[in-house]
Amino acid sequence: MSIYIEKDTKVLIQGITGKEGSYWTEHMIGLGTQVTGGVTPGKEGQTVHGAPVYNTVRRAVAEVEAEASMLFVPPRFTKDAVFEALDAGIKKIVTVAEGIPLHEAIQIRSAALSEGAVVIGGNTSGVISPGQAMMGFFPYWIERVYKPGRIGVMTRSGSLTNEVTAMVVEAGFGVSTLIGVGGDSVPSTRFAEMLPDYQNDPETDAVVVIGELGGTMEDEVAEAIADGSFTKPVVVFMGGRTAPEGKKMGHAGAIVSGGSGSVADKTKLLESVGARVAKRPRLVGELLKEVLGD
Amino acid sequence: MSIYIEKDTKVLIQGITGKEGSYWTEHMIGLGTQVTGGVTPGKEGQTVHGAPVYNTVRRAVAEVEAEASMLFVPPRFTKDAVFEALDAGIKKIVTVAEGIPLHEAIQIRSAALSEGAVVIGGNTSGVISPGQAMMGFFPYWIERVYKPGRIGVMTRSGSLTNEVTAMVVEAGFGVSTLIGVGGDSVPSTRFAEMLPDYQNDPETDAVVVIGELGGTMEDEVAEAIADGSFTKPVVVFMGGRTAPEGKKMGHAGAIVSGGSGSVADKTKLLESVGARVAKRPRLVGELLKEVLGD
Amino acid sequence: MKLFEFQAKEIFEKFGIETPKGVVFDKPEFDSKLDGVGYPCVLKSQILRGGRGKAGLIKFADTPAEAESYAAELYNCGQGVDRLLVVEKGKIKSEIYLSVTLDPAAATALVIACADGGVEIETLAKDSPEKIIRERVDIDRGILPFQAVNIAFQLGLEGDLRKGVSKVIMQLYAAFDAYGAELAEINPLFITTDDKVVAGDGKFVIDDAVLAKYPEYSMGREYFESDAEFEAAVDGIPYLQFDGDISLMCAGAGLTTTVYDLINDEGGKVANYLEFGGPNYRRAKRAMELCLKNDNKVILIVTFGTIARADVMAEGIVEAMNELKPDVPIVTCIRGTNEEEAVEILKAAGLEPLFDTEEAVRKAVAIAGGKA
Amino acid sequence: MKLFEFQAKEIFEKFGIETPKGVVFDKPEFDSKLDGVGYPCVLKSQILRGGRGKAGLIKFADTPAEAESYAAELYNCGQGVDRLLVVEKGKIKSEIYLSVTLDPAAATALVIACADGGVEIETLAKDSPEKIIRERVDIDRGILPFQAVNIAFQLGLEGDLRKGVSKVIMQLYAAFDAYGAELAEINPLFITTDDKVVAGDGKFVIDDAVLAKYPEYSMGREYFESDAEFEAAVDGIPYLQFDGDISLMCAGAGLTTTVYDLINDEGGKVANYLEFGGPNYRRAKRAMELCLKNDNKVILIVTFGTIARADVMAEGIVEAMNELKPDVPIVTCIRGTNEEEAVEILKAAGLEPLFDTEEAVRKAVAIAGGKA
Repeated sequence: MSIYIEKDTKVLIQGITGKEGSYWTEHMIGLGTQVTGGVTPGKEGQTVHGAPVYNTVRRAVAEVEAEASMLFVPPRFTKDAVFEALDAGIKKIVTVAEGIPLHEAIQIRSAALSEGAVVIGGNTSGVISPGQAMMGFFPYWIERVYKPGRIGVMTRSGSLTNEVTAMVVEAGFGVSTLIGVGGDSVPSTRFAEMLPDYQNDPETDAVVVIGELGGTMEDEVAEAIADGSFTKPVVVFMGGRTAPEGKKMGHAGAIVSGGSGSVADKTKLLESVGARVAKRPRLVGELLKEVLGD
Repeated sequence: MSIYIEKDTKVLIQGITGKEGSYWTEHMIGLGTQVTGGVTPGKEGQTVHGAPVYNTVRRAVAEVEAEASMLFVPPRFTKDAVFEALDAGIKKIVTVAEGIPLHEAIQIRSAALSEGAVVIGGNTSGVISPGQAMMGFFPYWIERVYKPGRIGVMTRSGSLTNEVTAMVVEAGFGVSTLIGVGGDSVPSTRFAEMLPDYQNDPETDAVVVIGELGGTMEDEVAEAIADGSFTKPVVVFMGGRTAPEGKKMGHAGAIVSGGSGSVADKTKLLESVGARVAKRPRLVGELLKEVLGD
Repeated sequence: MKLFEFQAKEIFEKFGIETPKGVVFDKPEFDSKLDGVGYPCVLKSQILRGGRGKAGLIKFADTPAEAESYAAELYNCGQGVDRLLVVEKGKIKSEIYLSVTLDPAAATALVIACADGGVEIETLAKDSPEKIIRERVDIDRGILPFQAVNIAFQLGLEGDLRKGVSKVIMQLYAAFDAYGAELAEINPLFITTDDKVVAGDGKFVIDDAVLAKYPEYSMGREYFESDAEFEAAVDGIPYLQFDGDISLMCAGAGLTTTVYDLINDEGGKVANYLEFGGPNYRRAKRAMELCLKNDNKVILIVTFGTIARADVMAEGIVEAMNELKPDVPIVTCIRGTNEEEAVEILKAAGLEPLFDTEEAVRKAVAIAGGKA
Repeated sequence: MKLFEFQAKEIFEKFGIETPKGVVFDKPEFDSKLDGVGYPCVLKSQILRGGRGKAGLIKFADTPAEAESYAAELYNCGQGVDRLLVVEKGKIKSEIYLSVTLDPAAATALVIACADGGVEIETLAKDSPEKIIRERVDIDRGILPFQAVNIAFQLGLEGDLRKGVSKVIMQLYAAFDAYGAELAEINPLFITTDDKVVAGDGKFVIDDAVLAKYPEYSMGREYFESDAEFEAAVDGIPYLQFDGDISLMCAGAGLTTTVYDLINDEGGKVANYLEFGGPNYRRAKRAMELCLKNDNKVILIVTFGTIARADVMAEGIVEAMNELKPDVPIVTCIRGTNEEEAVEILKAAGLEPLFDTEEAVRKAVAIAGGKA
């Protein structure tokens, strides 16, 4: 199984006729994703890789089934596209755009929270349940990264995710669902908010969190472990352990931290509640073997 | 019994130290209303007719019990005062101000709806449960209007309410709770939204609605009767039966009407679902006798 | 406050909405050069009543001579035309209805559109309700582009027209929002033969509660149909003019409309309605003065006040009578707080105070009809 | 983009917040008449780093001679002071901390205030977290006056000061909102001895994603600490300068910080970080050029791309080497889409492509340390 998206999930593509949209629609279908339709204003009547195109999301949902929407939309149009999907009743939305204006990112997250929707992104490769389906742009054909299995992965990064996940696979595991919450400073959905789904997924044995310095998203994961709402093993890797103060390394990080945001403090907190923290990507695989008894 | 406010309801007064606030606080207490405190920024430490004054609503609710708030605040500060009460968790708010900017009235109603609060007003005398308690300015000592009894009254008007209610009393009845939803074109709470409370109140036998031309509030009452959610007898009086078209008579009325808004059409609709419509105020008492079997 | 067409169009222009090239003339001025507007042109009387077309207050002129002649005709038609807006007569392919207002029940703003523009929305709503497009807008969040796009597609538009109309929807909403307006309406919105989107007519109603923020729209005589209505408005007294002979001084809009109905039921006719309640209950003299401007036969005073004390009102009435010495009879029905004292005051002044509204109405109608 | 203090204060003034009377001088200009600012005065270096006071970049002058002398000292202190803001030295009773930013977890805006102003918020948060006042603001709805009033009362203010500070809170929020800012901070907010509320210092960070809307803040050299960082920024390439000898061309912020950690673990030191992923993966030559501006001993390239194809990156690197002929060794660890082709391309160019990040790091550190 998997969370968020699986082989039966009906997916709409907003911005389907664009270069990127069309290209990745083909690959999404290639992996097995059920793409039921697409939206580009003024292009109704066309089809893209077999998916019918509609002028608006309202038109699309009137004609085809869709429970999720994948946005290939530039950052300054992302807010509008997300609200259009929400307006049409769609509760799962993935947006890959990098550089969504911060105030609009807050508006997106606020609306998603109040409407009970889960918006993933921006600045992410998306969500993939290897071997089943994806929303985003993953080269799922790279076997040593996107191998199906029983480890959930959550990440803020792109390349680092490949680096770490390759180690997970090298250690003999595979991935149930990989969720890129995105590298922007205001991700629409936070690590801890996906934990209940992983907790309830009978085919996820453990979760790997690929975090970073800054912000409080890893602290929130620690909280979920501490309050007993998440009980599966957690292995964390974070870059930026030796980052010098005052330089803005990595992503923007959270703008307001409750804690210090340093990797050292996060490590201490996570380990205090029983999570395992890997110092190097390679050690993620080793720690998984330990916690899952190999 | 009664709805919305009764003798045990703990009421806060925002704007308690003002001339009007202080004057009507005394009368509210005079009727028996439990005024637990008041709010005027900068006046913390004072008392008004025995009620302690606080700088902010947050301060007040930290110190005294309060489930309702009565606003004696000018129209242009009403939005802020309502939101301050909502922010402090208060779910019953009465505002008497006339001339709240329309866009702000929409914001007030929208916030109340989303937070499950019932804001009454603006442009109203308020709410009174005769013989028990009131939020607003009613000369409750006028016996031939404010006599306790078993008839619920809802109204958009001021003087007309006295005119009609006097007829209810003259016919031998009394009032359980009278709610002035207010004469502004965007009342924060609509007639039909109070019906469930009257329905559930074992001491309300029938409801008198004092409506007017324009808008759809009376139509919504008809709907509640038609769909069976309100089953007690309803007697309606509306002014404006002979109003000439094109003149803005009475209150602003609804800005967008679903129906025509004419008294004739409303009468037809209400009578079609079994409500009784009085042509003259005096007939309200007569019709009540008929429906309640005297 | 309802603005004049030319003022509404000034606001539209400010928010980027194209309007036809035009020039405004104040009576008795007129210059058929039209400041370059060109012929054929349209002369539009700047008055606030609707239905100007049917009333013959809009004229089409092909030549300067024709324009001169129409201008004179409109200025002198006796319907209070003191200003003309003269615009170029564009080549129109189609007309759309578009407005933004508030939805009190849903607690949102509301965009209304219809592909059949040029007729009044009330008529559209009655004749072809299924053609009316409604889009609700969260007032805190504001309109989002996708909403405008949806409306434009529902209007059956494509390509550049779809984009052009979407843009006008966004702009009209922005104007509505910026002014805290009650209504912003473009009817018709022209689609020209060269696919331009132009506001052919404009209605803009600013909420009276925020009017003080816009001193450029200060209250002038031109916004009112009669001197009495203007004077009353300046004094902050709600006032409406009718053509009967019974002047009403009543407290509260609800009670007033009720008395109005009762008078009609009895066969009487109202001369004017004047609000004597609320903040005006101490202003009996001014109120009576305004009533006396009418050619009436009786003044009927009906109140049932709470804050507005009956005794204060009664005192005011007696004082006003002493000062103004009205030559028409006065019928009173004053109830509410301190009503017993009020009765004494009125009786002492020689009036016969009544206590029942229907009775008071019957008496006033009888007096007006010469039967009492 | 973080603005200079004088720019932040210009924005504050625009939104009605009082700032001390001041005058700006560009190096080498200085006129001790101070355009009427008067003495005693404060000379404030306009640089973007924090901690200017401790670094001696803020000077107090009682006389024109003193001011002249300090100005020369600051211009020539070697810390890149190219501009001075000289302000009147007010009589200060107390100092408040005030800022508006975003709360990503709560999805709101956030006003932060503290009665102990003048120190950095990080220090406050660490030393006396209980003194920090936080007020969340719905970003669609905006701040409401009662929220500002609550903050002001919590700051212990009364009377006119409470009103004055509430007003500044509203104004600061309005500025934050209008610019879509990341941060708007007044620290300290002065309360003067005559009870005025004045923004003593200002920090304003505009979200890079909306910067294009504000051409007045176009990217200049003055916003960067080094030429290389400025050049990279102009080219849209994320770049950070350090003082080590290993230049990094990596893909993705996460992988880069990881490699940075691994280098430190191995005892190496990074010369610069440069983003070679995302939209820049076809720009190997420009990236390498920027790296070569450093006094480095090795260039380490680590990627694990998905959209950024490994073969394209490899080709770019080979091309860049042919054109730029770097005089330092290059270590590559390029993985991801089409990685097999990449290996072939690199090998054909005489490189020894590695496939394991840790191995690549060790090799680069060894080269830099003269051990390989």
